[in-house]
Amino acid sequence: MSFSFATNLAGSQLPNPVLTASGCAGSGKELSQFFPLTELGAIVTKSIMIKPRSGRATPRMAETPSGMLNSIGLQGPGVDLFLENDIPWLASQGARTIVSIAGETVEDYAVLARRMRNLPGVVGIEVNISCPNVENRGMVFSCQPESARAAVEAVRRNIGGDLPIIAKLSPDVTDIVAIAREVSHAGADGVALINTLLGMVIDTDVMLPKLAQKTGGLSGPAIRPVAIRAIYQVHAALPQLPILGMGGITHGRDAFEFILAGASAISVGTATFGNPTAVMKVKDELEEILIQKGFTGVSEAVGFAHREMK
Amino acid sequence: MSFSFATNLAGSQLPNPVLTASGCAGSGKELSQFFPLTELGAIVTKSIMIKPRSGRATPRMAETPSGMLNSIGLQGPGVDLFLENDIPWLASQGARTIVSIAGETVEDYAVLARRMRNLPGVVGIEVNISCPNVENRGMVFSCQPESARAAVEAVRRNIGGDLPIIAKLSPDVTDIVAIAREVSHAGADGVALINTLLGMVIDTDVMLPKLAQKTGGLSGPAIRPVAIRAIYQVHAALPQLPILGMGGITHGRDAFEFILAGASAISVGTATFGNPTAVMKVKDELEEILIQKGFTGVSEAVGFAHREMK
Amino acid sequence: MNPRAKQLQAEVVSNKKVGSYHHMVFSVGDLAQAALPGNFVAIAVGGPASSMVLRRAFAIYRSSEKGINGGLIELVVAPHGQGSRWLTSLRAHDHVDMVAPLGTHFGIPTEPVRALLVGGGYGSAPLFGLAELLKARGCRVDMVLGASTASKIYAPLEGKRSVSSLTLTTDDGSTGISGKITDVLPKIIEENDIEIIYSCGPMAMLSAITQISDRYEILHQCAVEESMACGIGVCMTCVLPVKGDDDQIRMLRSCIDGPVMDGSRVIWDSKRRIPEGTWGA
Amino acid sequence: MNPRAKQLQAEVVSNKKVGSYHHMVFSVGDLAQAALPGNFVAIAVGGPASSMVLRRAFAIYRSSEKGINGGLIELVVAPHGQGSRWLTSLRAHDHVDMVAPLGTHFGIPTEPVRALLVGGGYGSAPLFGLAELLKARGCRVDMVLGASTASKIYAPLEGKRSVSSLTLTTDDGSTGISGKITDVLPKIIEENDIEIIYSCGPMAMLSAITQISDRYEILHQCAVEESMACGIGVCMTCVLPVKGDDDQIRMLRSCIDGPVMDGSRVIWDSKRRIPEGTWGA
Ligand SMILES: Cc1cc2nc3c(=O)[nH]c(=O)nc-3n(C[C@H](O)[C@H](O)[C@H](O)COP(=O)(O)OP(=O)(O)OC[C@H]3O[C@@H](n4cnc5c(N)ncnc54)[C@H](O)[C@@H]3O)c2cc1C
Ligand SMILES: Cc1cc2nc3c(=O)[nH]c(=O)nc-3n(C[C@H](O)[C@H](O)[C@H](O)COP(=O)(O)OP(=O)(O)OC[C@H]3O[C@@H](n4cnc5c(N)ncnc54)[C@H](O)[C@@H]3O)c2cc1C
Ligand SMILES: Cc1cc2nc3c(=O)[nH]c(=O)nc-3n(C[C@H](O)[C@H](O)[C@H](O)COP(=O)(O)O)c2cc1C
Ligand SMILES: Cc1cc2nc3c(=O)[nH]c(=O)nc-3n(C[C@H](O)[C@H](O)[C@H](O)COP(=O)(O)O)c2cc1C
Ligand code: FES
Ligand code: FES
Repeated sequence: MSFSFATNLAGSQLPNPVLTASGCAGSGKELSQFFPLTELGAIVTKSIMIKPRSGRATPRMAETPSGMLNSIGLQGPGVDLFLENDIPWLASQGARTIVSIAGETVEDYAVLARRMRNLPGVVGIEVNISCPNVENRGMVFSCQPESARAAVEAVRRNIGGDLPIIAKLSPDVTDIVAIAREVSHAGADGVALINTLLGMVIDTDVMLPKLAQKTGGLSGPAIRPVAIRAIYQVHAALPQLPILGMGGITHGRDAFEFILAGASAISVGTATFGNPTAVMKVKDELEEILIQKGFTGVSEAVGFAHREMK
Repeated sequence: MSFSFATNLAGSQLPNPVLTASGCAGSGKELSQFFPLTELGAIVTKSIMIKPRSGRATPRMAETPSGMLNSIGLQGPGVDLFLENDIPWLASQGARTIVSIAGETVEDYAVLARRMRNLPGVVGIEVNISCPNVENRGMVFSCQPESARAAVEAVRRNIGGDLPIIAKLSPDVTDIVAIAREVSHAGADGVALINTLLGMVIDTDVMLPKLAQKTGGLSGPAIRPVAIRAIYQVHAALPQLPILGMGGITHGRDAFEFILAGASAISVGTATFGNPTAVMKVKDELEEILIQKGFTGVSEAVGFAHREMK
Repeated sequence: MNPRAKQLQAEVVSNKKVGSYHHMVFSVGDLAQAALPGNFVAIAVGGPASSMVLRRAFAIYRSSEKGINGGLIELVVAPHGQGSRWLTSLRAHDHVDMVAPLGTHFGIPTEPVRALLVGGGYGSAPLFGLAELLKARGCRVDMVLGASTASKIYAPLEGKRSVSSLTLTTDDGSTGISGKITDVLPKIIEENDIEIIYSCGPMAMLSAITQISDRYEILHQCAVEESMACGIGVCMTCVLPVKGDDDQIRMLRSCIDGPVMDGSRVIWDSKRRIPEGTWGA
Repeated sequence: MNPRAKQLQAEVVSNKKVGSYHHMVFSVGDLAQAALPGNFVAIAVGGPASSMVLRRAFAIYRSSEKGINGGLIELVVAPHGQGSRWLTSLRAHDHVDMVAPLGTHFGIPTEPVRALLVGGGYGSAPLFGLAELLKARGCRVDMVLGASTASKIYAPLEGKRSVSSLTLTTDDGSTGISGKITDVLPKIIEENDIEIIYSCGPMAMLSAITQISDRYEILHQCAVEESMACGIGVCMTCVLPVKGDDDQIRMLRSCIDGPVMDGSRVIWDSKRRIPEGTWGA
């Protein structure tokens, strides 16, 4: 019985389902010292905004039990320099790239989407809508059905071609299925689940929030059960909607759990900070588990935990 | 400079701010083997329902990184036997008791509230509204402003006397401040933050959700940053609303973090499973920290992390 | 609740690999004398920065009051997942946070009886101390131990002293009789006119033994192994449905109403469902 | 990026308590020769079931290619929080997952210069290897080490061989001069006609040294210590504002654009705020 590790993520055919997570793989260069980027299903870039961003003041990070809090604040070069430097370099490496874009207004998403046309090596767009909407009291786009829809629609209308659009959702909502349904109607080809949970750590020495920004995003193994639950719920309600799963994946076994819950591909984020070769470890272990469990391909395992229990 | 460890929780004067968490201290008897219950600020009972409950089928538990998932399903004797056996026993121990009540309908809450009048040793009622509302498609009461309000109002109208009512909220909402505001308007004297996060673990051996009930509540240190954030947000928006804080408290330092964020008292839950004397450890360490930091009383430290940063 | 339970920092006295298991000895002072066969201990695992928040339960293999270190408690630990692997990686002089002794113990008949002790895998651990006690009370003790393979049978020489016969079974036939424990039970029961079975091992095995003991109408005291979070009765995760004297099924905590239970009263096969008629269902 | 960085399982060769610190030696094979003074290593802490998901960075105290175990890397570790306490609890033959060498290194002048090396607490660690190198290049090397108290000054005998003078300061006066490091710098700079300062220690100390080096208009290479999550440039947590040759302030990653930086270009005192004029602010 032959085994194929390939997966189809929202229309994009990838040689394997193991990706990096946005914001957790630098520009790609840093990780390429440890393994060839072609080994990845795809590399997901940090979220690109229109203008350069300094990011937030430090401290931007706090370790938490089995997790971490970050408030990087999307530090990055802006879309111009990104297209000039990062994309050609990634293409030169033969990497498959999924570009993550982030905006502060619906118009930002439209502008960014237009810039994403015909880029070498780019196999998809991840729309990070877990960002504050400056036009609406800083409410996070993906926390309200209307703004989530508006951002994704702006991308859909402007992207052109058939580059898959994956909307990345925040778990900090009462009803994640409702948001997933909304972005799917708005034209998303898939959803990425989950972004970080809003959290805070107080430094008990100085008795102030540890992060300069006060709150930050919680990631790592601590949030894995929340991610699995969100993916399971969305896959149960919208079985046709492809899911890119993430949140605490550290071992191949974790990745397998995400696939069983309904993810067609997975991203490894925080684990890379603890281990530069975490993504490769996850990939190798996942392949071994899938084969050992007797699956002939990834798609057979997607959502397998939803079958009726005897 | 003399130090007082006493705290006022929503109108109830407690000798110290360290409580057990609902559902994590059995009937009290089990822990009393390890320390006298009078040492606690108060014991919070498991959530009592009108009828006896078998709880959910097993497996009901899964360990997760720095946390655990449970779907006990409020196993318990029902209010009659509880009032007959547990309350008198707790009173005989001299324990201060906060009774947690849970219902499946608004009427349940009203009925339970009426039964809470004039009980020996009872110093407050925790209203667990993180329960499925059977009259509204099983939607959790505290996830919708309207149902959260209705449940708390039912308690307020029926409780009589001046027993403090503390509404316990679920963190699985888009806007926890809105829910806190709602229950405060409905007559809650304080809020308990946070109940467990909805999560899931998939058993990768059998490739099915590990819990018989599929989803469960995530607790333990993993969720602490989410709890601190929720408490900080609610205290910032509603500084007059007393907060009972919980979620992953294991050390005195953690308890101190909750108090700095805005909690007037704290509950220790999951940590007791890992260490039967965790509550006493938290209490002793917290007292030491408060004194060492130069506070003369708990109330001085409540919300201290909200002061302006220089 | 086991009224003798105490929490203590127990020092590792020794840790020796035996087949697939680790035989571990802990110094526990006076607590050793409080332990009875069938009792278990609950140990915090992973050290100060552990991601594992729950205790792990281990049956007490034997306890002794003598020894230069004072009282000792011995365990047989299978390195299985993260917690047990951490435990079995400890070295002499390391310490663990232990609560002991916990749970119910095997009931000892007042009159001499013909007892059969049945252990699966490390489930043999609590049976040797029980065998000694039964022997001391004048009982005839037969023993059957089974496992998937030879290295998973824990049967130390000194443990065998108290038993009249010892039968081994392995799934792969690598030692003893090839097959399941339950295959050999009827013959042993009949030949030795067994009056009571004591057992410890995987739930499926206990369930199968109960069918046999019910058939022969003999008593069956089994030590169950439900997944536990606290071990002291406060979390309600370790429950299983048990029929009471009033014929009412209740979800009982196996950590305080067990682990030793009357096999014929346990509603087996209750994973993922609450049996009909359970109190509060 | 340090192009020589590799990930490896490094064996603990020895772990010895020295004052408030642990001097730890790791066997790292060929990687030892890739390490330069100022480089650091990043170590995963807490073992397989750790709740700590981030690496810990440690300055390389010295590296050597000889030794029966092949190449060695030595660290000076202060048992501070959970991660470093775990690390310092390791014993010979234990292994750690290490990425090394990381970051920039101290620049070595091509001509002999008069150098002052300033270390605070365990910040002295990378300075001894640097002193040797400078001495070998014909430089005069003076050294000042300071800490809160005597036990927190790390200054092994053999380390002192390469320095012409060693001045110690402690806050509590328990050894050397009572006071802050920066109190003694002006005099030493003037007396020895110092041309360059190399420093390592707490950020506040580095900032204060920069004020002095700016005043005397001498070079100041400092190894900064920003809180790091990955150590390899992928997480963006370790940034600090640094003025480039074009006078533009940018948030640079101290793990790959540092830890060794030009003190006069760092915008100190930037905790909790982004300096005005920073690129992208
Ligand atoms: C009453 C009782 C007595 C026991 N006696 C022994 C003994 O003598 N020797 C021994 O090696 N083990 C014994 N166990 C099993 C032991 O408690 C651990 O569950 C086992 O070591 C696996 O834990 P882990 O951390 O290595 O595995 P993990 O897979 O990391 O454990 C994850 C979680 O699942 C639970 N779990 C996993 N396997 C089992 C299991 N088989 N039974 C119950 N819970 C499980 C763990 O307790 C933990 O909460 C006993 C369990 C109970 C309840
Ligand atoms: C470039 C560099 C070189 C270092 N060299 C040494 C060295 O030679 N010897 C040594 O003992 N320590 C050194 N440190 C500090 C070390 O990395 C750890 O931060 C320190 O040991 C505390 O970690 P912990 O887990 O014990 O403490 P915890 O308080 O548990 O750490 C929690 C988190 O805070 C971070 N943190 C805590 N204190 C510091 C600190 N002072 N600086 C930066 N981050 C901190 C930790 O890295 C971790 O992410 C260095 C740090 C950096 C960035
Ligand atoms: C330091 C850091 C930076 C991140 N930056 C981004 C980002 O730019 N865009 C985005 O969509 N998600 C970002 N994330 C979220 C991750 O992509 C991922 O969704 C989340 O961390 C959960 O996965 P993990 O637990 O594997 O890290 C970031 C996470 C971390 C920890
Ligand atoms: C096993 C278990 C049972 C619980 N039962 C209840 C309950 O009956 N009522 C309730 O309001 N909360 C219940 N909770 C939630 C806790 O009271 C607490 O809010 C939550 O676990 C977070 O705190 P912790 O991390 O300290 O456990 C339960 C939690 C656990 C782990
Ligand atoms: S293990 Fe907690 S109640 Fe039995
Ligand atoms: S520590 Fe991660 S980028 Fe520097």
